[in-house]
Amino acid sequence: MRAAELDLDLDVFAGPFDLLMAVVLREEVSLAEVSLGDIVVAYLEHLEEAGDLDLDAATEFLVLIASLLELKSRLLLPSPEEGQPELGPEEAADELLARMLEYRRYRNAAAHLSRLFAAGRRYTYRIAPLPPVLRRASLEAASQAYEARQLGEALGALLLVPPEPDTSHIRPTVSLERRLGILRGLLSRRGSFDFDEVFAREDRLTQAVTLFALLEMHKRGEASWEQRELFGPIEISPGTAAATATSSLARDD
Amino acid sequence: MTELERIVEALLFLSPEPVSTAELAVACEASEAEVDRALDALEGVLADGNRGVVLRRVAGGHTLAADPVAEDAARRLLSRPRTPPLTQAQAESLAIVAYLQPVSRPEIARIRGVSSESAVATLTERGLIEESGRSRFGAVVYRTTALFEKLFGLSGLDELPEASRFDPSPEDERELRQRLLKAGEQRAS
Amino acid sequence: MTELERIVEALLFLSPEPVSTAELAVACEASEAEVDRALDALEGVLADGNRGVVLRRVAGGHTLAADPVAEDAARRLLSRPRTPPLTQAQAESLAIVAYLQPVSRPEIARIRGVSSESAVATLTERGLIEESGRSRFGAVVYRTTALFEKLFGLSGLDELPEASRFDPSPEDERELRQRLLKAGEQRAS
Repeated sequence: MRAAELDLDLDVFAGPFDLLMAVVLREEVSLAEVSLGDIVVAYLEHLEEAGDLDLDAATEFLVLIASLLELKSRLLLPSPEEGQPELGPEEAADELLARMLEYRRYRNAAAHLSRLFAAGRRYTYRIAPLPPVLRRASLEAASQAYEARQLGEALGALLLVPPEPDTSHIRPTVSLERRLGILRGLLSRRGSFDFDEVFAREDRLTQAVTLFALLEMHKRGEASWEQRELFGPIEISPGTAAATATSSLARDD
Repeated sequence: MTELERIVEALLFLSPEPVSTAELAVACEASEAEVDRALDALEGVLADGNRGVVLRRVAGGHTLAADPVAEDAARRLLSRPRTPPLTQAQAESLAIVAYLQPVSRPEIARIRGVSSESAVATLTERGLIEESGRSRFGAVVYRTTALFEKLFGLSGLDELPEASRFDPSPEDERELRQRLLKAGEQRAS
Repeated sequence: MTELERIVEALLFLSPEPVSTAELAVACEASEAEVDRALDALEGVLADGNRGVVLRRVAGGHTLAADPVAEDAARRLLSRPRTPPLTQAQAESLAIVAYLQPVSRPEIARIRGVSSESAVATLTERGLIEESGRSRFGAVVYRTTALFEKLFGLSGLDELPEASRFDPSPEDERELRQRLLKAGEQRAS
């Protein structure tokens, strides 16, 4: 909790601490009548309840209470050491009065502005973009704003092909033989299967070698595949030769 | 409606900000006097209570606004939040800026007797005041904006009443003085 | 004018988008039949040639628009030629349209290697490119406009700088598209 929100219940004032500050500074409550000790006690009680010490809030409270103490001490004690001629009660009142009158002027003006605002905010204004025809330069009024060179440069950049990445340090570790073996095993165990379902989590190189193995098997009539739509699932199934191979295998068994 | 009146209405409809008579005259290729007559005619057609749209003379120009009769329906349709009213601190700070501009925050705080940091920050955020440079002592000074005039229905700052009109009456002043003197005597005793 | 007619007019005035009868009915807390009658009355008041603002019934509902009679004046008042520097995405998309026109948005995206929707939309809105029909596959194709040539100081498309000037190898015009597409694919891979 911020010190400003500290709830006070004093003889001359009840409410949050920051409101007390405000009314004291506006001289609506005389600081002479405010018991600062009670405020400190209230704050200590609050700290005890809260259980832990919020350093920021505590600092804020110290600064506020210190400035109140200073104000109050000035109010109660004559201050000859400042060397300024002491204001008589009448002069002090004059100075204070001038300040209060000035404040009242703007408090009344504020009331007037608040009335204007209450009336004005009932009107709603239109917030809409201009129609497109007004948002672009008109042909007659248009003059050169860009260089054609910019277009040529943009096109030139698009024509650039980046150099092939240097892959000499990567040694392929995917064996075509091994992929062929896996595919043959899958076809004999499952009959047909979805390519992505089985190989989607493999890296690109493995997928590519697997596809290459599939091509090889297709060429030999061991496998065929179907893709009903672009980018759709690829269904792999045994080829005609595979059927005979399997049946011959069955016969061998 | 004459063609000029129609064009003026269309321009006010399209323009997001209030438009001055001079700007309208240039756009319409007409004299300011002709534009003024067209504006008067338009104001008659759109007089309060006639239509859903009214002509407002604000912020040094002319603009169209939806009549308050549509206030609630507009909020339902556009789901724009209701403009929050001004707090006392904001209204006081705004009044000080409006009358004393350019004015610094310490000056606002001196007159109000309390720090006015958050009120000034909120008024700036709401676009009602803006920074307009620095004082001799390096403090940022503030002035009101065109949006302030638009939202408060002022055609210009000169439409604000004289500040002296808001001074307390001589009787109030006498009474204040009496109260202060009495308090001073108590303190002295 | 009835109060409902006034509110309907105010709502159409405020809304930047067309508003349907149903939306108006909800906002006005009235029945759709009542709103329809109000719209009919309003249409009579704002009939073409009467006023600076006209009521239009478009897809999605009803909207107010400035009468075309004010177009030239509106341009003089509001139209600031908007020619901010082109972003890289805009320059590339514009170059592709300029050199390959007519060209479709998917093609632009393939050459650039990234979706170019917002760049194409901005170029269209600024009037630098426009739709010029559909490709064999049904995609909208774009070409540059007369405004484009004027803003780039070109008296015709044949004044575009040779692409080969920006590329070391001499270029066959017909191969340009193929080379751009190939380069785009290689960049994307």
